[in-house]
Amino acid sequence: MIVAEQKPIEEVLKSIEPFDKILVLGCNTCVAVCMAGGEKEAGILASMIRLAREKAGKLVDVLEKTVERQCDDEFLLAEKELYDKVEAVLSTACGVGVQQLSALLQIPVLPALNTKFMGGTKDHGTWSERCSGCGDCVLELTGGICPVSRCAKTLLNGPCGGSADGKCEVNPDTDCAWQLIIDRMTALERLDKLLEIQPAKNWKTARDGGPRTQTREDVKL
Amino acid sequence: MAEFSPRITLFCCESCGFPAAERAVKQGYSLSPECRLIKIPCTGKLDVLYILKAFEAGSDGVAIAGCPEDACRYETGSLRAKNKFDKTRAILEKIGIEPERIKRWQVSSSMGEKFSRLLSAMEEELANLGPLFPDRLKKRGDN
Amino acid sequence: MKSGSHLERLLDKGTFVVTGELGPPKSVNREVIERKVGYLKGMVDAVNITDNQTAIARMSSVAAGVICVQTGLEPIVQMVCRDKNRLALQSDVMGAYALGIRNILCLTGDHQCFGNHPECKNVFDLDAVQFVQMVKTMRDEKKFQSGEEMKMEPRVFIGAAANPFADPFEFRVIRMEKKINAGADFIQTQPVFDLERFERFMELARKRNLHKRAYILAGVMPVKSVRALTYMRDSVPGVIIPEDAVERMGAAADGKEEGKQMCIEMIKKLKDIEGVAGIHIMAVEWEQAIPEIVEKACLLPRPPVEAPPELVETGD
Amino acid sequence: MKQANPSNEILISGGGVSGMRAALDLAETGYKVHLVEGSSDIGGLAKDLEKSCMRACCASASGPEGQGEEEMVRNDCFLCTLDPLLVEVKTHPGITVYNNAKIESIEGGPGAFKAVLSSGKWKTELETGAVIVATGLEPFDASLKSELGWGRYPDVLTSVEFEKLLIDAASPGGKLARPSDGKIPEKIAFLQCVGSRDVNVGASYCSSVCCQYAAKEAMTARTYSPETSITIFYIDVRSHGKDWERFTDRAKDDFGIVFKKGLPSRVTGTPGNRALILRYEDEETGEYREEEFDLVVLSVGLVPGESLRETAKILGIQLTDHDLIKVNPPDEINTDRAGIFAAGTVTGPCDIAEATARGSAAAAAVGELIPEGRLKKDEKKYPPERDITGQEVRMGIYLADGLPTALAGAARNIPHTVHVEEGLKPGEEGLMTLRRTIAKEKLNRVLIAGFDPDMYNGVFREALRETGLNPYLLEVTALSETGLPGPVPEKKAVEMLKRAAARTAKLRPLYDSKFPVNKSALVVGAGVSGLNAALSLARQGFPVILIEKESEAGGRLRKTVKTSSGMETGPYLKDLLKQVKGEPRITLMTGSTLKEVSGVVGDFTSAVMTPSGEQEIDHGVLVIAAGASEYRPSEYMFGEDERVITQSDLALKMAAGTFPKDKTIVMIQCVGSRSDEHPYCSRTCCADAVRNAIDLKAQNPDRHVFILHRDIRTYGLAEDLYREARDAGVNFLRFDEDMPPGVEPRKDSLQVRIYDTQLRANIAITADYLVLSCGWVAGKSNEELAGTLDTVLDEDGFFVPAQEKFYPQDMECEGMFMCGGCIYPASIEEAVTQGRAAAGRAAAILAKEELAGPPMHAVVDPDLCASCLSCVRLCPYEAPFINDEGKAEVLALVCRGCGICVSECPAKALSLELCTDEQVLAELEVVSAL
Repeated sequence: MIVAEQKPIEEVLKSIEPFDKILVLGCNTCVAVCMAGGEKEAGILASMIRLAREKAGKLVDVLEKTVERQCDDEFLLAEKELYDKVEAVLSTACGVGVQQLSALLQIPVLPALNTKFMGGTKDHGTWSERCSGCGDCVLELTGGICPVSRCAKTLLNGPCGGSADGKCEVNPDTDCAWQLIIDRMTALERLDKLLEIQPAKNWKTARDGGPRTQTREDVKL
Repeated sequence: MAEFSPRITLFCCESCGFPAAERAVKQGYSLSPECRLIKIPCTGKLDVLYILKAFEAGSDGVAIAGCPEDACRYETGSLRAKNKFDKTRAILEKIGIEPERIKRWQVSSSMGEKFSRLLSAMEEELANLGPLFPDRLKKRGDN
Repeated sequence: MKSGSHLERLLDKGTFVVTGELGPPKSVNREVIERKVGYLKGMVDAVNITDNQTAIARMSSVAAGVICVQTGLEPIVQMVCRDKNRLALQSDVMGAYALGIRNILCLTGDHQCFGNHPECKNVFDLDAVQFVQMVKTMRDEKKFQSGEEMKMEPRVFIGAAANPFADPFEFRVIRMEKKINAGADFIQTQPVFDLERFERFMELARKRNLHKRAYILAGVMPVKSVRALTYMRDSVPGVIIPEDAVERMGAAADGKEEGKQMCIEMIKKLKDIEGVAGIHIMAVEWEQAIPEIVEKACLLPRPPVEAPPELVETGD
Repeated sequence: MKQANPSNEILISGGGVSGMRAALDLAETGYKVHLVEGSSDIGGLAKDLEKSCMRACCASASGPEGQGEEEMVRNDCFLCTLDPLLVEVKTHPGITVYNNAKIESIEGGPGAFKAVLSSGKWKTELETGAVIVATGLEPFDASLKSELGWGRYPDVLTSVEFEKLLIDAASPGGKLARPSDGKIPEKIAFLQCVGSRDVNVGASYCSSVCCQYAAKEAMTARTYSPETSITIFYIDVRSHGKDWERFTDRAKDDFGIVFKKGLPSRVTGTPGNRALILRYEDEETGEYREEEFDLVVLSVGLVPGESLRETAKILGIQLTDHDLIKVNPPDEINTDRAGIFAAGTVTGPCDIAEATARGSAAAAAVGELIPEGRLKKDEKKYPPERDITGQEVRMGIYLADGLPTALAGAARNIPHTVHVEEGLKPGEEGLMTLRRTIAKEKLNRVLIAGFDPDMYNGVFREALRETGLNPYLLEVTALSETGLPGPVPEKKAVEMLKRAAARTAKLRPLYDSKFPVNKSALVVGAGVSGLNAALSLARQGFPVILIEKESEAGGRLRKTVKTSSGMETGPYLKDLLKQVKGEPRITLMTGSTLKEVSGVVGDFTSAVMTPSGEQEIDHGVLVIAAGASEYRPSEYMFGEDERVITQSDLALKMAAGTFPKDKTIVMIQCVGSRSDEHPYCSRTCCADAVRNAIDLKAQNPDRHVFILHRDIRTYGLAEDLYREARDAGVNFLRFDEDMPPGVEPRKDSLQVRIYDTQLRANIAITADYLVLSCGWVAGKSNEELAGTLDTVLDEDGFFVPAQEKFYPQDMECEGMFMCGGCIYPASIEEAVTQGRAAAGRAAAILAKEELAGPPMHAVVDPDLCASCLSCVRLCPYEAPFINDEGKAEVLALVCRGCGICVSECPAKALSLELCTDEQVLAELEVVSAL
């Protein structure tokens, strides 16, 4: 899922400062699961805004709505009449949702979240990055552990000299991806695979190749 | 203006907080008309939103009255309530509201006296803090 | 002869070489380099010029290397993958060669979080193995990484680093082997404090015949105080400091003297290990200590620098 | 009128505590109960009590002379009020109450009696399977003791009258006022044993409850009027019930109530003065003195009334010399006529908890007699449920009778309100109005204000069902923040009404979750109470697994010779075991202990460690009958000198015929009881000692027997034994707690020294044997059991009932019951009754085919569910799971309705029925507008 976190409330309040009527629009997909922008969090944010603005003596009218997914126009357009009632939309979706909606509206669409990464749940309430969308998956070579997203230096040929006790030099709380890969490949009896030199990676398929579009001709309308 | 009587919303769990309040009243504690009890099965049911909404509803303070952490009828409920309490305090601080306006009490059902003591102390503290939204207080009087 | 550098020639002759380290200034002042070269000239056979070491912005290693050449000491120019993509690295290798640089050490680079610009975006387009491979391809196949042909190739002596003290230990030799397979002519290791572990590392290297396929230079580092030593132990990733070393430094009346003494002893022991082709002294910001260490380690005099043989230009 | 199944109908005479309990247990079990009450309302004596319990608040409140750190509090908890029970009886569909009625005649036999009931206005015939007599005893008529001045002086009251004075004092603005002039009394005297322990007038037995209620009334009086000083004049302080000793100590220590031994024989007034003069012998000095009081309370005993004699005559059952119903010890329930049972005080005075136990035991006795009479729950026909999907909210608001009209005005302005009804009464008339208007106005939400939801939810929900409306579209509010009855300012009441209406509007149709009942019981402990519980359950038709940790069943019956009433326990046990053996529904497992219990009422699973390994047992109810242990003394050289023995040793020696006939015996009471270590009365030792003393005297009338005691507590009918012993020449010497007797061994005798507080002299007795009356202590296994059952023990290590008075056999956890010595020391008779009572309570569950769980559980809206797993991870009970559709789902039967998952659900897909977010937020919305 896409993992995001709520922006500091100060920042959100600043961004909506000019407006007296806003819509807080939640997204009930990825950001709901990572507890950043689903209906519950959107509701809390809306309440926080009302309280903060009343406390600051500048009342604001906050409408609330949460849609299934903000990355599809149909869900967004279903709430059309709401957008007409407000001066700006504060979206608790990931950056995708904010842009998707922005493209549909003439009023500002403001992000309430910082979108962080694609990841999975580590423990309840903790998520970690697992993929950076490089467009050319190497997991087959690395025992199912991605060095592109999980090694601080994106190394493809083994751990750097900073790997100590299985941890990354960048953050002692982070596992060294290469230690994990070596352990996993050892367990799979495929360590010899790691002796092969992985050539320079083709980053064209990654974001370095420019904004990407994915098309499935066979399913197009 | 008459003396300010703080509006307090109390989220009380069915097993401990609410019976403690009942007990307090039976023991002669007189609940201010601005104190409102909202009964929930467990303070673990409490949502951050409930607390914020209570403030939106003009509460000058919110109290969470639940079971002692180690004696919660629903095992983890009281601890979950603690997380929400901490989180809400942090939120209040960031949006310019005194975090002292929320309290979390661990009371067992028999602690009527403790309940009344805590509530009285809270009322006093809130009276000193003053109303959350002074403008609303005037309207309240009109009603 | 791959590059004809002084270092390559000495190693090929079987001389036990001595290399030093020189950090370029955090300014445009070339005199700093000239002064440091002054300490090292005649004491070491070649000197590593670090590339924005520990992710702190300094004068470019290529430029500092050129000043070195001009001052009369052969540089080993370090280049890291952190700050440059394959385009920039190739362009720097070519430029460095054109300015007279003959030794290049290909490194991954420390993570920027340790430096003075932790907010910067890193590159890591290549890793060190791929970098070595790229330089070798340029030199030996006269091709850019993209496969495009190049008319005149950079004939450089390719170095790489190995850290026997990082984890997982067994994989360290494999990684060194990968670098050698990729084309590394020589290897410089991280400083040795834990001799026992280094010996095991060398043993594994010998088993895989790596000491015959590339020259392995053991790193050493004189430290000035027990504080510096424990700082290294606790805060620098990939360093192992044995407890007795800490105790010894701790007990010493004069930390600097003791540090030098320990370094000298270490060099003497490393010299006797089979497959160690030279020593790399990393006297970080303490270049002044190098003459004494080299002398007391009985590594003087250093062989004279001979004029490099004419290289056969293969291109036009 | 012809009944389909005569044995299904049970007639109960007497609507006091015991009759009500029997009625409820029987009705729950599936009998149709006809409750005949002679007076104008059920409730018996208990309904006139201001409060009845001795625990919780009553005992924990700080007295006027308390520690001083806290302000004085009113010592009320209301836990002990009778109201909930009254409502339950009055509203139970299986119980018909006939007030002002009596049984006129009865014919036939078990399973097929024919009774004629009548009142002044009507007469009806009834076929009934069994009859329970629970008509109770009456307060002694104080006018029969004219020397005490009742009826002559307005300020001489009976304890029953004084109770009313206390109720007045408790009411808002009330104070404790003496009848003559309304002034707060300065000095009150209580005279105990009025009409009790009196061979001339009233009863010769001890009424068992008066010491306790006197202490309670005195304490309550002191709370309402701290400046009043109170003296209780007594013969013996009999605080032999659970927690009574502590209660009495608190009365003395914290409430400053003075206890004086010795009863004034008369009350005299002073002309022109309201003072009442009591003349009594001062125990300390032995001198007579006179003291003035301004209020005298006569602690009247409980005596059989004319109605009991009459009832007995009509039912053709025998009475004892005391005019009490004759039973056959140790049984306290079966009369001498088959099919007719006695419950409550009719067989002998007892307190509320015991009366309750006897009620449940009588219900069990009926179940044993005619198990086939139990009907499957009447399948009541309800109209098909009205579908309200998509309908606008149409709310009806009903205001209880007596609420101000202003509320009705406010109600009409509440959104969605289409009907407002004022003056709703709680009875059938009100229900008819409710049903009629719901149908007429097509209401789809109902709000009833001014009633206690805990009591009335059930009745009103039933009424909704009867109109075809889902029963959960109802909200009942008491109109006060705490839900407590009492005056509420109008403004607040309007607010409460609006808030309740906001919740009501958000209600949606819900359905009970039902699950089958495992119709078997697990009984832990095969002592006297456990064996009786098991036998009763089996006879009522339920399989029982009876486990006993010892290698043999029998418990203390194996170590005793006879009960204080004289029944030989050996043959009794033999017979009991034979019956158990012959009962195919009982599986007895000795050498087995309970290791673990999981599940809920109706569906428990227990792990039992047996000699052949651990065994898993599924059962619907659990009965704990773990017993108590006899105190092993370290006092009085016990264990050092073989002439120092215990009462049970003595009984065994006498039974074996090895005890010499010519020896002088000294008995010491309260060994290991009423001490610092065990600060409670062990209840049985006085009667046992007196029984042994009588037997010793019977062996040889010329021998000397001394009983050294602090108070002789031969409560109830055992008082006869006390009298018999005194008549037989047993010497009773009284010592003070602070000056216990001393023992000095001599070569051929034991020198026992005592300061007799009555003779006010040091006395030395040369004895051959010293017999210690050892108390009971909590069984060692209690602690482990409590851990297994996840329950708490009291300070003394005994189990604690869910409610002391009205549910003495129920544990806090539904479906778990207890009986016998594990709760508190009990006589053999009491243990038998409690065992049967526990069986009666348990049967009320086992008789049901299925139990219904209220729908207060979490539900998932699959359209909103993001399948984030929060609920799955956070539920303490593993109720939520991800279903085949990939969405969260909550297992209704596992869910306990805490709402933890609901509050964490990031997509707001979860909601907790009856406490939804919409309801809470709607209520806050109302507050917002205030």
